[in-house]
Amino acid sequence: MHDMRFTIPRQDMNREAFASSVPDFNRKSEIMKTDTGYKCRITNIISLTEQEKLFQLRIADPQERRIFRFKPGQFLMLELPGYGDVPISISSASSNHEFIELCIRKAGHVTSALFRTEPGMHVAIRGPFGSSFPMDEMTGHHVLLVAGGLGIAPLRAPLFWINEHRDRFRDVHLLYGAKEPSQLLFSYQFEEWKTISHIRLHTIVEHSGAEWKGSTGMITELFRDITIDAKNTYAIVCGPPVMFKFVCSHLDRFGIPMNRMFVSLERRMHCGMGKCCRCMVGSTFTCIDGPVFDYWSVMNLKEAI
Amino acid sequence: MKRDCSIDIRHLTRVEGHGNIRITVSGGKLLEASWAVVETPRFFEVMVKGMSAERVPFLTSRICGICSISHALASIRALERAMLIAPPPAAETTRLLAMHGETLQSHALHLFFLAAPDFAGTSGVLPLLESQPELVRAGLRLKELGNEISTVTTGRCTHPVSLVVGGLSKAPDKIRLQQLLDMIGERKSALGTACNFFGTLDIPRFERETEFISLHNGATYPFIGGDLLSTDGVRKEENDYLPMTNEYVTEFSTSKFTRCSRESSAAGALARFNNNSGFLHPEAKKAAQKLGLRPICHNPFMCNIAQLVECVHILHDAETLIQKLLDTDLTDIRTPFAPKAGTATGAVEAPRGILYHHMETDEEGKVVKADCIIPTTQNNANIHNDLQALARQALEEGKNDREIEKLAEMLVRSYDPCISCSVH
Amino acid sequence: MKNPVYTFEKLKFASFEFTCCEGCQLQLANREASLAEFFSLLDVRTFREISSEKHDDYDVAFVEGSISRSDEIERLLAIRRQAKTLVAFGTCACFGGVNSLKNRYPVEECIAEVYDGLPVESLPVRKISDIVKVDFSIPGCPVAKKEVEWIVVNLVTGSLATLPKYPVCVECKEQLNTCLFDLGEICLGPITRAGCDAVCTTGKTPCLGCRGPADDINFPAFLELVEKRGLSRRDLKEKLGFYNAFEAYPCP
Amino acid sequence: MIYKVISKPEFRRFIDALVKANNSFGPRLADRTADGKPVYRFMPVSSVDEIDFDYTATASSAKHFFLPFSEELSRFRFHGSDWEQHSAYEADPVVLIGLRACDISALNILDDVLLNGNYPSPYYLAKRKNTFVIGLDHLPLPDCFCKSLAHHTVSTGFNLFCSDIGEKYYLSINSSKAFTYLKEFQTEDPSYEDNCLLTERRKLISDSFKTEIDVTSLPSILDIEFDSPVWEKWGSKCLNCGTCAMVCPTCYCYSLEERFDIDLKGASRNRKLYSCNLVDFAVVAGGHNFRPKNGDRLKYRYYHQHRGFAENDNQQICVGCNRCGRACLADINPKDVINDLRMEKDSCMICVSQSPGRI
Ligand SMILES: Cc1cc2nc3c(=O)[nH]c(=O)nc-3n(C[C@H](O)[C@H](O)[C@H](O)COP(=O)(O)OP(=O)(O)OC[C@H]3O[C@@H](n4cnc5c(N)ncnc54)[C@H](O)[C@@H]3O)c2cc1C
Ligand code: SF4
Ligand code: SF4
Ligand code: SF4
Repeated sequence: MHDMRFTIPRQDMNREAFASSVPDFNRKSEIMKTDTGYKCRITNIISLTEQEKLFQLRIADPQERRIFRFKPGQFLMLELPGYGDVPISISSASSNHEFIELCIRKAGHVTSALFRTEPGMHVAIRGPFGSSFPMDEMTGHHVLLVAGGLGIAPLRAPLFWINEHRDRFRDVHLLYGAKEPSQLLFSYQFEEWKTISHIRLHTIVEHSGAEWKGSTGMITELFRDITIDAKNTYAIVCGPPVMFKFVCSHLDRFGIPMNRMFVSLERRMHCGMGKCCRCMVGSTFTCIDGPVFDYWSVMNLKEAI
Repeated sequence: MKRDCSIDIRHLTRVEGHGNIRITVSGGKLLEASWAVVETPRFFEVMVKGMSAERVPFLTSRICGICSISHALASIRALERAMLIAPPPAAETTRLLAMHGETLQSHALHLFFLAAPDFAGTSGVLPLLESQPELVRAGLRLKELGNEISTVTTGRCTHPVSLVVGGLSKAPDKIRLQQLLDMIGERKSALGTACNFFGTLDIPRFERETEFISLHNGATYPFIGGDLLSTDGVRKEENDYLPMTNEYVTEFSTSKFTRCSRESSAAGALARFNNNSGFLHPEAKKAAQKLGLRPICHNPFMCNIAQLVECVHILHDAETLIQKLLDTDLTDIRTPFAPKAGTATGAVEAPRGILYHHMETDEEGKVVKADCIIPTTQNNANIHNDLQALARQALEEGKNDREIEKLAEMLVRSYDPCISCSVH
Repeated sequence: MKNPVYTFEKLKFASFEFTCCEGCQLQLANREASLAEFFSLLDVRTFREISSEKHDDYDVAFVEGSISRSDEIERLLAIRRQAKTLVAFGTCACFGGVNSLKNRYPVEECIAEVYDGLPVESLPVRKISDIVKVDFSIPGCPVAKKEVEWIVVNLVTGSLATLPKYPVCVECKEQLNTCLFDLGEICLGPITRAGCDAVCTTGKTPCLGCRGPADDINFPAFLELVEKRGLSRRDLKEKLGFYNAFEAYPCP
Repeated sequence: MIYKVISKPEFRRFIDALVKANNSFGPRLADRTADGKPVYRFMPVSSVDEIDFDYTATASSAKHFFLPFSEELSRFRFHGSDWEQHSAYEADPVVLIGLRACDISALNILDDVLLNGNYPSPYYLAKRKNTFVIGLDHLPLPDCFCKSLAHHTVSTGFNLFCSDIGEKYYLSINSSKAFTYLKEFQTEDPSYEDNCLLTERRKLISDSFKTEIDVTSLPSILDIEFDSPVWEKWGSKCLNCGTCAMVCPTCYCYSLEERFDIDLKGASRNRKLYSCNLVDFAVVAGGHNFRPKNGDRLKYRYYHQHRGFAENDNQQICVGCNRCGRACLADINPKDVINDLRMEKDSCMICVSQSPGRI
């Protein structure tokens, strides 16, 4: 016998109801898309090398476009429907509210599928997620940016920032290393960085042909060319784990305090929200506590490198 | 009219396994009409040696991907009889239901995927899907139902998981049994569509007097166990299967041949029907009448019709069986047993006909000797003889090469041979 | 093809069978509700079991069964020459399957026992990868159509096609089953690759390892488990040998 | 919270009414092990008679009612040259009967992780909100150690909690829904005697624990012992089968997967519960595995369970039900591993410590 008096009423969970039903609802997920992404149109795709492409995206909905804001160093989850989503650092200026640029390397199945897309198609983004470079804290100091290979991608956002607020910073060095000259990304922007942003750019490659006039060797060799005012310098290091291990220990020897060196860690990520536990390093989430960490924290993390 | 003709079909399509047809006519004279099985032997009788009884049904079910339930049950029946184990009634009912699922699935596969394209003049079911979508959909719905019955009763539709010596390892879920009942009710209409299609077909007219052998228990339409009965009047007890088969090897075929009272005999849906038509469900009897099938029918092409009639029987009988299971509490499903030395035969009616597994166990319950006689093995000689008669008749009727070739293919397919199974 | 956003090509598909029960090919005709969609992903060039069409211009070949005769080797080599992607389809193809049980006896003894010494050709059973390079394996006895669908979709869409790397226990726990070890049986679930939805253990029969070893299994720990529970070594051997899938892990 | 007592027959009537009017799950005897021990499971129930109120503990936790082993998070439909994404959070109401105190604590911990963190999960919330949780106290099994983690009692996170005080159940009513339903049945305010019986019952439960784990400063011990040989020792036993995480009431790690539909007209994003014990959990693009060895992975599970992660304010998330220990085929259980680690730690302390009291 069914007694309807004891039937539990169903509570529907549309987004509004959800927002009002979580007790201490955090502002973050109110303004951020965490489960259903912002739809974006691919407006342009620039081939940088065989392995890397720069994707320019525009959030389709004007309302959503107004909401989306990020800080240099943050990343987003880029979704290609049917294929999956991958964490990608935002490579454009945080002041650019019209377009988002992502520099992507073909690494596996989602990124390969992305390489088959064309302008006009739609992708989705969730985020932005994660910590950022402390641009305000760096104000009034020298800045040393060190990038290895694709590590230049997350550095573009702070570079844009520095350019826009150039007067707030003292000397800015960018040390950039790659395997071969052809793999130096964004070389078309080098002049702009040097002359307009007044950034001292030093490049180095591991292997080169006769036409390469610059230095060859490991990136740490570039430290010979520059003098560092260790007490007043902030450093940002991005690149493969082996690279930043070497670079950071160099910088340590120069005397840059560990908590003024910043690195960006990469792990496999499935959610970006500290739920799936895929990106754990020690007891820290790369996705919410990172990806930007100061070197002191990284030293204290288990299995970080 | 004197004519030459040479038909050489290697690896006949739309059958399970590899077989060749060869017909050679020279100067109007039939030189050769043969059916040769060229499947690679796997030696299951050797494989089971030394295997523990409880593992055997899992091995023997791999003799055939279509009738794996029959093989598992034949082994189980042989072993249970050899070691004197009586499975609980609920397990017996479930097993019979599982057989129904397999037979329905197999018949639907044969009728719609393998045979129907011949009548409709297409190369396979995929083009047929475009030209006669309603028909194919009906077939798919019946096949899906068969698979679902097998899955609910045995855990998986091919290579059953819960059929074990002593009963069942797991009882079917009552919620799913109830869903099955609804599914059967809803899919009877597909059966109607099928009957309408096959009722209008032009079944080739060809008859050759044949000895039909099947199970017979004198009470129900037979599927698991019973006496062995031939239309020539031979009747034997289940363990006494050798005089019914007299298996022998030939040089042109890796499958063996059998014979009983004549030079060859036939097993399968038509044999079951010819020996047991009185035990069919009334609805199935009605269908048989409408489709013009009467015992004893000697036209092998009518095997397709007999299969369809059996589908009608199965759908109705399955309803009864499910209701019976729903009315029991399904807790007593497995009889524990101690290994024992013994010898026995398990005979079941696989979709393609009577299937014998004969097993001998030692005190530890390990198999020391096994013999499996497969329906297609029993049909091989008959197919061979039918082919010769058919070729002769076709020549007399003045059919051309293409027509003869097609008829020959259709004849072999009508037996629904399970070739890889016959060479096991 | 059908997807409006991306463009895909149908797979130029062929299916072949060698020494086996053809149960895996039969699975291709299962899951009837999505059968039409499934076949519309394929441009079937050869598929003897269901179609009379025969063409030799396929790209993807599903090869079912193990190899036990010289003419099979010839046919297989020809398939390898044509196929861009050769998929070992089912346990027999991937590991040899139950057919390998015959290898315990000399071939002559088998023939004598079954064919009264008639000259029948038979070689010791081998898996496909013993003879040609295999690009992808879909294990299972029989294969799970759901997994096959997924892999075919991935082949068409250029997505990653991978098998689970973890063992059957994960899926068995998802089904909330009582562990067969607790019921006093040896189950190969802890060392067998998942992907079958633990269908055997859900039917309360032990996993016999038809999908082969999972990635990086801890075989010594598994042997210790059997030992510690006082279960029969003979039973373990029978199970490990059933599909020949644990060839690489000899049991002392 | 409102407290009432209810006679057992009346309680059964109440449960029966709930069960008949809702999609309900309760503990039932599922199997018996080879040595005759009962195995319980949360299974669908359609009448009160099917529920085993005297059950001990279920083999698998009730986690999957809130975090299904696999779940579709959202769908894409392709149309024109475009697509639409839909995410549905809906859940149907479910009555869950017989959760133990530690099981409910586990839900509270999942709440912390999945609702109270930075990014609350609507999927989880929908299920949590639509589940009517009825708790039931019990005497611990010999290997339960929830008392060590203070999870043998629970004060939030349920609709109704029932303590067996002999002839009656002592009800802690924690939701208006439960209160409204109970109005239709005969309940009484607890008498002095009832309160005494409850205290006795609680004391009995508390005194019945046979397994204890010293968890003081465990988080820091885990940090210090990150490179301890203890991990390799236990790791070499581990089968990597993921069973522990699957049955655990608080393990929530997952993986995401996206699939095209077979007709290619849509795609789905699915979540599947995963485990840090599984071999490829820490593999990154490029194929590098950050935790290549059994010991590394086993350690991670203990690290997560007993040290806790940021999302959970670095609190231990193990509730001490010992489901993982019971289910583990390799006989790895929290008590032994932690004691081993502690021994390691204590012996170190003995050698390095200057404190005279230590020697
Ligand atoms: C914070 C952050 C920022 C990043 N920023 C950028 C950026 O700006 N640009 C950029 O190009 N990249 C960036 N990455 C890296 C990028 O996320 C990866 O390259 C990307 O996830 C690869 O995805 P994929 O699907 O193409 O590769 P996948 O196919 O997922 O993975 C490639 C490799 O991973 C392994 N793998 C994949 N699936 C599995 C599985 N199921 N089991 C086991 N192993 C598996 C395989 O070894 C495979 O070779 C960033 C990563 C992080 C964490
Ligand atoms: S029954 Fe087998 S697969 Fe399931 S948990 Fe136990 S060992 Fe693993
Ligand atoms: S449970 Fe084991 S034997 Fe059964 S299908 Fe899965 S892998 Fe194969
Ligand atoms: S880690 Fe083990 S004891 Fe702790 S909550 Fe999970 S299953 Fe229970």
